[in-house]
Amino acid sequence: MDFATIIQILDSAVRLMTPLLLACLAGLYSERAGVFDIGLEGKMLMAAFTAASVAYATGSAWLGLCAGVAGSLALSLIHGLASVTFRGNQLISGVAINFLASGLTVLLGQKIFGLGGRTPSLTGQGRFGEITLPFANALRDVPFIGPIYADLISGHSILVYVAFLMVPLTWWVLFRTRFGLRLRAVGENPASVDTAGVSVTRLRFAAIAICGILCGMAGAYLATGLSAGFVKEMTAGRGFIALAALIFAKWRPVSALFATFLFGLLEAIANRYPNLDLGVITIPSMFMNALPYILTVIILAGFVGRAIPPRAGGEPYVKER
Amino acid sequence: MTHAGDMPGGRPDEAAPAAIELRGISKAFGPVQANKDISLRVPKGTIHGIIGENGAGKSTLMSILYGFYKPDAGEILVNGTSLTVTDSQTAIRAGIGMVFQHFKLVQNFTVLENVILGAEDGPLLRPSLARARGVLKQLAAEYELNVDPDEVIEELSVGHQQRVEILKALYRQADILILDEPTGVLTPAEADHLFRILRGLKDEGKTIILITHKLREIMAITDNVSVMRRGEMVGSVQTAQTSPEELAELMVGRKVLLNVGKTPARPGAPVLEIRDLTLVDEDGVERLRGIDLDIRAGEILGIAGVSGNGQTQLLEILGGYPEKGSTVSGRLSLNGRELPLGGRGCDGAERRRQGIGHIPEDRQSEGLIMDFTAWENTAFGYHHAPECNRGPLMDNAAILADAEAKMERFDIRPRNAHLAARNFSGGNQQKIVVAREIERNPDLLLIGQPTRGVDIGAIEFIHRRIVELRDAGKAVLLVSVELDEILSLSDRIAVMFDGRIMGERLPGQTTTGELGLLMAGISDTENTPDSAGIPPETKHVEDLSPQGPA
Amino acid sequence: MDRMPKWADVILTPLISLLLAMAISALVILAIGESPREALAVMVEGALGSSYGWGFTLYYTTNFIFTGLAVMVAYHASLFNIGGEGQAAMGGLGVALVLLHLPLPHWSLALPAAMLGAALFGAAWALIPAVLQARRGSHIVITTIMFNFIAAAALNYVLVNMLRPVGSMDPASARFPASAQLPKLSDMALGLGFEWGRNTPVNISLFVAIAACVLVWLLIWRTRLGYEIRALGRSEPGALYAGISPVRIVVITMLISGGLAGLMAINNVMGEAERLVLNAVEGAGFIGIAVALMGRNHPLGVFLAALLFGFLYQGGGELALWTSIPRELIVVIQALVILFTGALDNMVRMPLERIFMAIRQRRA
Amino acid sequence: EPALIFDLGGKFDKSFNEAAHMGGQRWSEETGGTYKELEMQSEAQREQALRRLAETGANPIVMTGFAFGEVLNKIAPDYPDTKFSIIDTIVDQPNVQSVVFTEEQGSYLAGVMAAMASETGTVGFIGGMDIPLIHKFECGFAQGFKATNPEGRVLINYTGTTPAAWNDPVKGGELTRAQKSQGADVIYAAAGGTGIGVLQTAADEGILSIGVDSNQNHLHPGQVLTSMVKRVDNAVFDAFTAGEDLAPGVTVMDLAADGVVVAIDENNQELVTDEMQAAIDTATEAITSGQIAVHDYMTDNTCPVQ
Ligand SMILES: Nc1ncnc2c1ncn2[C@@H]1O[C@H](COP(=O)(O)OP(=O)(O)OP(=O)(O)O)[C@@H](O)[C@H]1O
Ligand SMILES: Nc1ncnc2c1ncn2[C@@H]1O[C@H](COP(=O)(O)OP(=O)(O)OP(=O)(O)O)[C@@H](O)[C@H]1O
Ligand SMILES: [Mg+2]
Ligand SMILES: [Mg+2]
Repeated sequence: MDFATIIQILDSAVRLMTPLLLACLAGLYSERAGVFDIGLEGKMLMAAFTAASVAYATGSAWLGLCAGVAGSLALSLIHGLASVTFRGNQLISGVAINFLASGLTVLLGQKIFGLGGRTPSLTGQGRFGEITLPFANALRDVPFIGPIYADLISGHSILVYVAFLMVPLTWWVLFRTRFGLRLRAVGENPASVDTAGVSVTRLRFAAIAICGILCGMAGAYLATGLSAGFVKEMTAGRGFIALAALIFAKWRPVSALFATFLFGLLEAIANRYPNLDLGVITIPSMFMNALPYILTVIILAGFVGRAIPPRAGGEPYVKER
Repeated sequence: MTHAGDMPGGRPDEAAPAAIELRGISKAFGPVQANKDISLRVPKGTIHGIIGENGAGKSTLMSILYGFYKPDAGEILVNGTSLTVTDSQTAIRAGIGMVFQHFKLVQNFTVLENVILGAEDGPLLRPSLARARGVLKQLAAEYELNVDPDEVIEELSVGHQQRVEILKALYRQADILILDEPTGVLTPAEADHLFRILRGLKDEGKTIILITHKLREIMAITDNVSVMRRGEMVGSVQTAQTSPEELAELMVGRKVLLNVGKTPARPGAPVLEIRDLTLVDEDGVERLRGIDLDIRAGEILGIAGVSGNGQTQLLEILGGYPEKGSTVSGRLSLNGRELPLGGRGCDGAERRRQGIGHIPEDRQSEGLIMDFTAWENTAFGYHHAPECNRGPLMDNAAILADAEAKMERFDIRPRNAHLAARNFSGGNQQKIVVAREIERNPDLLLIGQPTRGVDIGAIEFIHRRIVELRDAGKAVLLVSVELDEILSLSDRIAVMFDGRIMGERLPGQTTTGELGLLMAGISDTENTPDSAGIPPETKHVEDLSPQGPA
Repeated sequence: MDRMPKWADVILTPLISLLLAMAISALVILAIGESPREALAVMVEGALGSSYGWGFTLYYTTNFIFTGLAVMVAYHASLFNIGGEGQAAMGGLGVALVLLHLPLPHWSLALPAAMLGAALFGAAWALIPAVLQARRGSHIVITTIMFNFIAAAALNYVLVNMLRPVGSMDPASARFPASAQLPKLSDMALGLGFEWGRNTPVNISLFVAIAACVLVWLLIWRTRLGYEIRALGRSEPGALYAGISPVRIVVITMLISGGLAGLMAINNVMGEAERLVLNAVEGAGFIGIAVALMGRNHPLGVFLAALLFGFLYQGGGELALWTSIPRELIVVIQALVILFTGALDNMVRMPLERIFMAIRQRRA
Repeated sequence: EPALIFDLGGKFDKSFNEAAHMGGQRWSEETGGTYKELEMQSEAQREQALRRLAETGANPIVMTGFAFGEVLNKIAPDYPDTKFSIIDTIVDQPNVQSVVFTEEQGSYLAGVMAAMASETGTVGFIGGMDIPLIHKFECGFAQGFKATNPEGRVLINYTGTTPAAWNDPVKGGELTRAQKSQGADVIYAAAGGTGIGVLQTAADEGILSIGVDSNQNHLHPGQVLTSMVKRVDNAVFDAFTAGEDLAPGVTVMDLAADGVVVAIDENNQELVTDEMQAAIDTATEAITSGQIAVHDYMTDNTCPVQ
């Protein structure tokens, strides 16, 4: 494996991890506030659909992004109503949201475009293009640093940079602001927030809304950044992987970066080496495809200790029984 | 409606300006009427006690005042002006602070973070934290409320956690401080310290409402006292005009024996022998250091000590579930048979089979499954016993019948075995555990904090049962941080400090002062009693009420 | 002490929730320009209107009962088993291996053998996540998700490279021997002298599923093991105090859960397809989550919820088959049913409670 | 009235179900006739749908996908008066017409074109789910490529092992990038909806792609080298046209029968040089005359090249 190959694999990993990272951070806000969310998948899917539809209709990726966020937020609102306002079961609500998105996107897509749930392909401004960072081309020939800057760091869609910036931002918000303090508190012990005179409902809704926005960005990136339109079920389980990464990262933003990077990297490696020829035996593609999942289990069992979720997670806040 | 006038003794001063006035407060939780048309007047600058049985509605009333619950009816006046308390924020702004019975702290936050939560100065934390650090230092100096601001709550003892709660209220500049059973989890020394602080606060003109089950505390520190029963306010009276016996009767509705009458013990052969018991926990800290103890048939061995000195670990080992990741060494033998200290055969079920009953320190997380019904809980830990089973299945009918009989005998209220444990009040929850463990007639009963948070009626009842068990020739190991409890129940007292037995004493031949020194780790000199030179009762009265109206 | 009578909570609340879900579904159907009345008619007629419809409804119900029970049992120990999909797929492999390699002369012998294979493979697939959770604290939600993917890959490999007859396009095993054919309900009806559900796949597995409901009920609420599972699920410190070993219970519970999920294979693999195909589980593992949660983690509830989903599946299938409504509509309806009966149930319960409290107060 | 049943992928799968759908549409436009159309929901519905259609008197009944094979084999005898046509596998019953395509031949031509269009000598193949049918495409492609450029390299990727593998354009795009970075400059996608991502990314990255099943040249004019079209539409059209007189037996839709073709139209005309056209013609000639026997992966589960 030469240097260029490593750069290419890392570059691929960065693209593959971006939707995971956004979704993972989305889940982080929600779960840190004590609202479990297995509906990340559904929100991303809905966002991918609305983003692609609006981007197609308007020819603007940015409007598509807004629509993606709106689509995802709509589902967030349902999740909030179910799990905060009506103190329902957060897991059931998440399952329902996944089903809802899976059905509605195709139903609406078929009604609007008649392509069996697909949207027409996006072109031009309807997609987020790749950004070339300043001096990327000039620096390309500098040994070592050049390729890293020009090929790995430069040349991604704006949403990739946004996703990476979200990591320090999330850290800062959670650990350096009043909002973050309250958010973490409401996920650990909502009664402490309530008795301090702060509304548990408002905080949790805020967290759920942020979750919706980030999922919306993740979905929009899938449909208008990485590909050029919506295809049914195009999230292909990424929401669940993001959830796994979140638990893996023990609900911490910087760890989330590494966890999603690991998933992206494993997938990129499996893409690059579809059949691993070990001389004696050739590992078949099925196993290379399953490799990221197998390695996750091994890493989890071997290196990551017990993951303790936010203490009030999954439980609706009930004052009066 | 019942008026204070029904009470013996004088009414609180009606003329003094009221810090708080409640009028006709009612509150129902579904079908449970927790507060019925309650009125209460608390004069400014006084300490006002509220007493009542478990479930009488004390906490509910205070939570309403603090804006935590919304009342169904009624009016709240603070400093004479009517206040619609919609949430805790309005209460806080009106100068009310509350320390809840179950602390409302975020376990993995630091002290500082807990203190500023909800009272931050701006959108960014740094300035708030800096200011709070300063204020905390000042408060610490002023009231001797020392806690490390950077310590994480879960690392703190309950006593310190409570200080944090008080600091929270003071940081919000509360003029009216509500404390709901603050001494339930405190050691005597900590309680004394708390009362000193409260007196200091009162001297500054602050008003304090204190809920407690301990009449001694009421007598020692309050100016006035109100009694609640079954959701109603039975009345209010000046403390100086009443007596503990009178209050106890008012509270429970019958005469209560405040002291267990018990005959001297007739100890038999040793039931449990503990030899050189040592425990090193996960982090390599030695929590038990060579414990040697004998517990004989027909005696109650009391273990006194400030909590956190190894009592919990000792009970857990005896109960068959030593702390995860710890290493235990030494020897245990029960009636001459060796008990394993780990691995196979060392679990709670096996210990029960050997004849060890166990009333755990924490009834809510260990002793009961809160979501199980009362009847299911009466078989908890004994679900393998033949009488609970018929063939491969559990004999639910038999368990239920047994549970109902137990509820009758132990007067557990409400008398509904199908209710989930969490719907019983603390005292009744404790009775469920006590009934389960005592009625099995174990050879050895381990008891941790049997009366924590339990009202005096129930305390009396539980104490009597423990003595009866002893009189039936069984061995009892009693762990409690309540010195009074230890002194009045035990036949022999061992004091634990830092994982060691500091010494053994006989209750009749020692004093709280001597025990206190042992508890503080001041070593076992010769058997010279009276190291502080003050007899037990006097010492407490001295400590609690320098003004001494009683 | 309750706020409303138990019957209202158990029957009235879900019923009203269901009606709400149906109402919203009707709006969705209107929105895509179709007639909700007609759609409902097609669904009811297709799923319940004939013994033929019932035959399919009950077939799907059987699948969902098994996966629902699997999720439910684990849930009582506070374990969220998302791995039903993979465990059921592996159960299918177990059934296939038994039936292909063990020539048994009659179904009455083949069924127990296949059940054993199904349960063993399903349980084995749950074992690793269980042990990792119990011993290493690896979160069972992640490990079971991962094991779903791994199961799909493994099954793909085994079917394509090992079980597929040479020259066959289909990544599927050979057909099972005829002696292993399970009696269909329609055959049984014929045996009793009347015609019922001709050519429907519902088979004797339905009775196995119902028996499983009863056994699971006994297990959870009548046995010591069930008592310990529930106790551990509610409080781990409590379990330790009572001498219940968390490791043992977690492992046993997951084995039972995985075994139940695996058992689904006797219905779809042995009873219906009569060979192992690649995507035999078809999401039933995930529906099991909804079924268990909606069934309030009680076998009777699981049975009823499975029936409801069986109805939705068959009715929806008919809708997609015979009308121009896209098949995804049914996914939306399922989502709304899950949402309203499972997550938004308090929206109905709260006002109902108020009504009942008011009635009680008036009486008092 | 004829009927058409689609496999689980649904009629808009961007693959052969969609091609079948097009065939049905064309028939109904040209003849003004109507036909019934069904999409599967689940495995258990296959039999249900077939029986119900047969009972309602639909004739002939055309179904797409090998997965129907087992079921059809079972039920066809129950409806001796109904004609069935199954695409992609062989069912030996007197009232069944089995239509099979020689995907390996079409793919061979695609391989020839890829070899000639490639400047790097490296081309790629991206399959959907890892199943034998797709290996058939892969193997034919590799044979054509190697025959033209024995020194060249074919990179092979499969998207996944679950049905999601057919609907993951993002992964398709990423695999395309991975192959491009290893030097591939022509990539053949046989991956349903995932292929859309392959074609898109190839266009974005300025390399060529090859579509599959239906003619996908128009998706990125000038950037899709060709499409290996399986004339499923013709098969459906023919079956519908034959109506109740549908001839049972095996119909092989091969290169000679125009069953598989490499699409050349106004969108890719510029990419197809005269040389390339000549090579295609030669290869077609050689295959139809039997001079070149393109190995079918299915016969022994192996591929002679690589
Ligand atoms: N949040 C709640 N929901 C439902 N019922 C409640 C709630 N809080 C209290 N109750 C019920 O209201 C009654 C009064 O409870 P409360 O906690 O006020 O009693 P208390 O006097 O503080 O008792 P204790 O001495 O045990 O603390 C009890 O019957 C209790 O079960
Ligand atoms: N991050 C998550 N998102 C979604 N679901 C989760 C997440 N973490 C855990 N779950 C699952 O949701 C289920 C319900 O949560 P619940 O709080 O009842 O259990 P738990 O938290 O696992 O129990 P414990 O308190 O013993 O750890 C659990 O089985 C848990 O495995
Ligand atoms: Mg929990
Ligand atoms: Mg209380």
